[in-house]
Amino acid sequence: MANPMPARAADQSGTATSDAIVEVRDICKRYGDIEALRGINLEFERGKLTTLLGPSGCGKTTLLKIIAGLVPATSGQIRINGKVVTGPGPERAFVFQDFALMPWATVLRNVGFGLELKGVPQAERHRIAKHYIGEVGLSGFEEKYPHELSGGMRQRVGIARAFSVNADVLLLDEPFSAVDEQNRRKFQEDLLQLVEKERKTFLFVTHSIEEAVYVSDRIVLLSPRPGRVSQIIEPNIDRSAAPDVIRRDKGYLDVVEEIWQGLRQYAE
Amino acid sequence: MANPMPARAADQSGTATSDAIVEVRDICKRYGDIEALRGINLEFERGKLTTLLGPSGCGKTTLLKIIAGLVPATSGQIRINGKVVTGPGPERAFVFQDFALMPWATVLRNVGFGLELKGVPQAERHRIAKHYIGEVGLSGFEEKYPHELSGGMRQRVGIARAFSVNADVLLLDEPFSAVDEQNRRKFQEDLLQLVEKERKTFLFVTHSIEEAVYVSDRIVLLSPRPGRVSQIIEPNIDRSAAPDVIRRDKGYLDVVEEIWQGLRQYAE
Amino acid sequence: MHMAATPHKVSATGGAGSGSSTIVETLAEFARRRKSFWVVVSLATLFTAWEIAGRVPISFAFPTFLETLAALIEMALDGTLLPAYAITFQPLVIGVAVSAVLGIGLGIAMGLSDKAEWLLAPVFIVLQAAPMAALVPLVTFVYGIGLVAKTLAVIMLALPVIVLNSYKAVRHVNPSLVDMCRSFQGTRLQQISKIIIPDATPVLFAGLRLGIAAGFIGVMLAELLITPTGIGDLITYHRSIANYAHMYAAVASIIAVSTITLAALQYIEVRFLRPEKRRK
Amino acid sequence: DPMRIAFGDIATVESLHLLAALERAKEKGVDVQVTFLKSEDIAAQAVVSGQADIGIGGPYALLQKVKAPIRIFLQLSKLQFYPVVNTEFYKEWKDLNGQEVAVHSRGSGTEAIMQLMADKNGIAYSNISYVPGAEVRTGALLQGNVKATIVDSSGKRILEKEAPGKFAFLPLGEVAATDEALFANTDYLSKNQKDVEILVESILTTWREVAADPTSAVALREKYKLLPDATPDMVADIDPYFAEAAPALPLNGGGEDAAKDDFDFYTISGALEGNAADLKVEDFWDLTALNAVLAKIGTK
Amino acid sequence: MKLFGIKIPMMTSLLFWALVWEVVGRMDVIFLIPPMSAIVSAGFDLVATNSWQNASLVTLRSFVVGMALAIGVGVPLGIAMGRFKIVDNIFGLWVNMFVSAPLSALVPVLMILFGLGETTVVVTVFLFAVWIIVLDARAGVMQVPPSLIEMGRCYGASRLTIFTKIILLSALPEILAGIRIGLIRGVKGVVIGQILVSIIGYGELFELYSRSFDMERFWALTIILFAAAMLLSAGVELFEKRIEYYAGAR
Ligand SMILES: Nc1ncnc2c1ncn2[C@@H]1O[C@H](COP(=O)(O)OP(=O)(O)OP(=O)(O)O)[C@@H](O)[C@H]1O
Ligand SMILES: Nc1ncnc2c1ncn2[C@@H]1O[C@H](COP(=O)(O)OP(=O)(O)OP(=O)(O)O)[C@@H](O)[C@H]1O
Ligand SMILES: [Mg+2]
Ligand SMILES: [Mg+2]
Repeated sequence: MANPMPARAADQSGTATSDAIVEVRDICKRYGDIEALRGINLEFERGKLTTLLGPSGCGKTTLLKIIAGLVPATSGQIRINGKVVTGPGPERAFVFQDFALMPWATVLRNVGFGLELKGVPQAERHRIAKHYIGEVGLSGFEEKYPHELSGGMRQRVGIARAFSVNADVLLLDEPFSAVDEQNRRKFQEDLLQLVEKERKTFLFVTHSIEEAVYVSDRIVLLSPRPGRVSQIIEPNIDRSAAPDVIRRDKGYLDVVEEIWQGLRQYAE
Repeated sequence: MANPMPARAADQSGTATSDAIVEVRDICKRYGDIEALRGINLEFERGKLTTLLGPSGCGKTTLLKIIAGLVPATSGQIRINGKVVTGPGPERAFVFQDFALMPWATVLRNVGFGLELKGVPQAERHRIAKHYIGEVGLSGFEEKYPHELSGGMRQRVGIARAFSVNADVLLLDEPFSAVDEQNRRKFQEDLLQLVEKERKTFLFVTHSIEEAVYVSDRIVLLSPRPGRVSQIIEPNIDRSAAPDVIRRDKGYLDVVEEIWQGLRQYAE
Repeated sequence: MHMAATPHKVSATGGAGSGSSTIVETLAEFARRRKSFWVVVSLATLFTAWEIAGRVPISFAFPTFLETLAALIEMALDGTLLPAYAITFQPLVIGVAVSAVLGIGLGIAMGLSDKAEWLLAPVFIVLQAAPMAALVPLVTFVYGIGLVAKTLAVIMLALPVIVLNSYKAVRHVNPSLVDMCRSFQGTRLQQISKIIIPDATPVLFAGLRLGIAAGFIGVMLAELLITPTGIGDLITYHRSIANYAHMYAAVASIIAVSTITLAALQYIEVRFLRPEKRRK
Repeated sequence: DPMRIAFGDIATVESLHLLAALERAKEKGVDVQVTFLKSEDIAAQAVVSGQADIGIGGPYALLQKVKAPIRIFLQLSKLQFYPVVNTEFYKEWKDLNGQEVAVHSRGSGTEAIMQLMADKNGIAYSNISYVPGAEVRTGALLQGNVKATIVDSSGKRILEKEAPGKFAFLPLGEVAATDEALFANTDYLSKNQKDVEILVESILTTWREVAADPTSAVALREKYKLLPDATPDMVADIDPYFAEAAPALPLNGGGEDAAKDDFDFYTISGALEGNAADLKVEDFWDLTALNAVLAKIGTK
Repeated sequence: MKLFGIKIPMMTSLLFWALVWEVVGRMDVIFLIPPMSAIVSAGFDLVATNSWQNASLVTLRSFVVGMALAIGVGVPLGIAMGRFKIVDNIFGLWVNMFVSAPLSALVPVLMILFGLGETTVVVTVFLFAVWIIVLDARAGVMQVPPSLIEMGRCYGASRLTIFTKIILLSALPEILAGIRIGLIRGVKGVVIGQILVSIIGYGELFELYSRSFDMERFWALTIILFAAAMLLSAGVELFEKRIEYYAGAR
């Protein structure tokens, strides 16, 4: 934690810069007297799923929102595809922890909302929305309202909405935290398939070490407030294997254990 | 699931009756038109931790509350130490999912509340309460109010309160679901120590398969509504091993996988 | 309206009770199922108490319930009640409409802009907490005694309520919905029209309902304090000639009308504005 | 038991003489309790319902309708009102034909006067609006919200002071009718004859004193410490008001003659139903106390 | 709002409006709006007068008695409605109806039942304040977390103990919120009662000043009354915050 240049980051930096779609440069963030983030430098590779992991309140959400352009950084830069950005842009889409669905709109309208804001004509919008509704397994629910869906289904709507604007980078803030354990596990497996299929860049925040190790290509561990990068870990797990094989893979278990040993000191 | 006489229950029944502290006999429960539980027969051994696991809405909470005497069964009997009970009693204590702490009372008063209701004099009450506050690792927080504590700390208060009335059976309904993942993991480890030390009978409800397998002596799987006992599993894990050893134990992983395969059909 | 329909339901279901169970059981069963049963019970209790108190009598100026009912029917039939309501509703409707447009506008502006909030919120907070009734007579000095003055009295009471509720509605819009809109590069205008206003609508509407309730109070104050017109005139006139049954009938009718109006609005609100509450 | 009086107005300089008379009655051992109410009809309602013993107002319409046996027993003042028009629009009675006028309230004396004058001048108003409070009508005239109405003497003085020449006061023939009177339940009157007589006597003697010397009103205020917080403006108003009002004060408490005049006037105004000639004094008045007092102090 | 990076407290805008008032008053636009400074000085004169002190006393007395009744009746009734379905069924209609009914129309009727003078004003205060107190107390009792009650049962508490040690304390924040709104409504009630029926206390002064066009005093009295209403509610709010603190963020 006291080590700002993380152990495994070195063998990574060389390749990362080559195809980094998102670059985080010296990001600091203060909320009044609270220093939430200090000097964050990170690169996120195209087509990979990177997870931010860390104790509660370490600034994971803050960092994700800064990247999304929803919260301004106190200092530092965010570059997307090499260009400095200061606000939200079409190449990034956010998936919210509380789903952020409009309760007055149907699933179809919710999924097509990003397109609606862009002025895409209705027919086109509905075609695209329906496609992604099918993709996340919600066909037949187009005319339902969010309150008629379970937590897991609502989050799928949120993900379909993010897909439908065809952004390159998807930012997901604890997307499964409001979903119950067993559905969550199912969802993780589905997510891996989506990652495989859609070939997008994912930035993922979670509290669950197993989840992080199970789904991520790379895990960024943040230290407690003020959040700094304390370690970067690449699980290097063979994702082509069946879920139960992955979950009993030695490498997988080692990484989980390693991360847990790093984090348990911050648990109460 | 369609098999009411569970696979592994047979090798169990012989010993179970010998020292069953809680016996559940033919319990059925209807809420109006909804049949929540159908013909539940179970025995819980003294000094063991048994987990109820099953898909959402299968009646886990209902069964636990019937055992606690908080909800009347439609038919069937609950026996504690061989005696039929119909309401709450001093030999059982409940730990609530939402903690059920009195927001206007300090930790000390909350923990001592069960004793206060029994009319235990204040000095004695405080002595006992302080002892258990120490036991769950909250020494120094006696004068804090619940809203000043984190979720994990609040649940510890709830557990200390249950311990302090010196009940034989502790009923825990998803005690860690409102606690974040990393603290939850820590908590599971602490719970195992408490079980070891206090030698009480625990009935535990959870959604998390890993959690169930990690902490339980016995796992009762319930089928979806109307809830019936579909399978009883004894993980038979060596709890004297270190947590990370347990979590990579082959037996542990096999049981997790077995349960997951049984339950995944019920996920959305 | 639905109140009037209830007695039918009672007799219909009560009569159709199964033969084996006692009347008490049938009633108890019915009470469990129908809220309207209790409406009838509590109305009947009050009316009986009123009738008895009137017969005692507790005072020459206290008519019985039946006399009052007769007076109400008489006024309804001889064509004094409807025109009176037409007159009372004029300032009420205009006042509430003005308050709604102005109040929702101001409230949204205050919700969206810190400067507007700083400038206006305290004023309306004071106005809402203050006993505006004291100021109603002042209106006559400036706006005289006509429709304008009464409309103004309605506005004085309704506007602060509507403004503050609209303001609250906008301030309590789900922030993650706003973030969601921003993350899809929605413009400020889109944010307001597609997220903030729809999300605030239920609270806006609730505020409107409170505003209408305040408006009813305002119009009654105006008709009792400025000049007696409409229902206020029925009350004062019948009092001045000692037609107390008519006076009570006018008072009871305005209370009933306001209650029914508000209940109808609430029904509309749940029915049309809340998809998440609709199918329950 | 205290004598509970319901006064349908607030205490101002215009009721100074009444307040003084009540003080005198108190001196003579009558426990007078005055409640000030929003309007005359609330005061009447209070008497009808038994919440007050004696009311102040002009309750002819009520007397005819109400079931309770209420009677007037003393006249306090006669109608003293001034029809007034905004000269920009109207000059005389004829101009008001087909126009709107504002009066105090339905069935009030002010309405009766305006109706009477319309009949006399052979005109008809398009609409009569009700604006309670002479000062409100005065204010409304000054603001231009009302073009023709009827005001009291202090309103007249304000109009003359604030906008001299802008308003014209229309001529009014002889109007003799009760503006305010004391009334009570017959039961009360017969049971408390002595107290009522003391009250009547106090009022009549005070009235006579003020009529003889209008400036004595100021002295009365000082003597009984009435209206202690009146502003200088209000105090300055006392002398001119009583100078104008004194000559019209009824010094003999009205009685049968006043009742007959009232029948004529209020049947025309519509407050009373039926023929003036058919109405019986004893249905409206209880003269016992008044006659007893007049026998003692004489008539003037 | 922030100006030059400094946070300006919201209520300061009232000072700004007072300034605007002063300017408009000085310009002599309309006799209704005398300069603020004149109002303030009239206010100092006013509080020294006997009639103001008496009126305040009368008003305060009606208000306090009315509020005491409203709280004394409203809180127990609300709690009973929250606890017993049958009470809720019987009173629910009336409470919901009267909480937003135009009670001002009812005031003239009250006199017949409650007499002249202060009693009617007391009843008006009561009627204005009581319904919201009932509703909030009811809501407070109904939203006691069921798990808290089950917890009490589980540890062997009697019904009475559950009521006194759990339900009442748990409902306290809502009950207080109801009382705060009730107080504000009560102030409105006392004024409406005083100017609609018996002209006593502040009602008398209002009537007197507006009739004699004494606008300085009229506004001074208005401001005193408004300030009193605001202070009252701020006072309860402060108390509420302490309870909230001790009841935690709920
Ligand atoms: N709007 C805000 N104003 C003030 N402080 C804030 C704000 N948002 C976050 N913080 C503070 O910044 C720190 C980081 O917050 P953030 O929400 O990013 O943490 P997190 O890692 O997402 O936590 P969690 O795991 O609980 O979601 C926290 O200490 C929080 O209190
Ligand atoms: N008070 C109640 N009234 C009516 N139905 C109820 C009530 N409580 C529970 N149920 C129904 O009984 C069934 C079992 O509920 P229960 O809460 O015991 O399930 P659970 O297994 O604890 O679910 P979860 O995993 O979501 O906590 C559910 O279908 C639920 O809808
Ligand atoms: Mg977060
Ligand atoms: Mg449950």
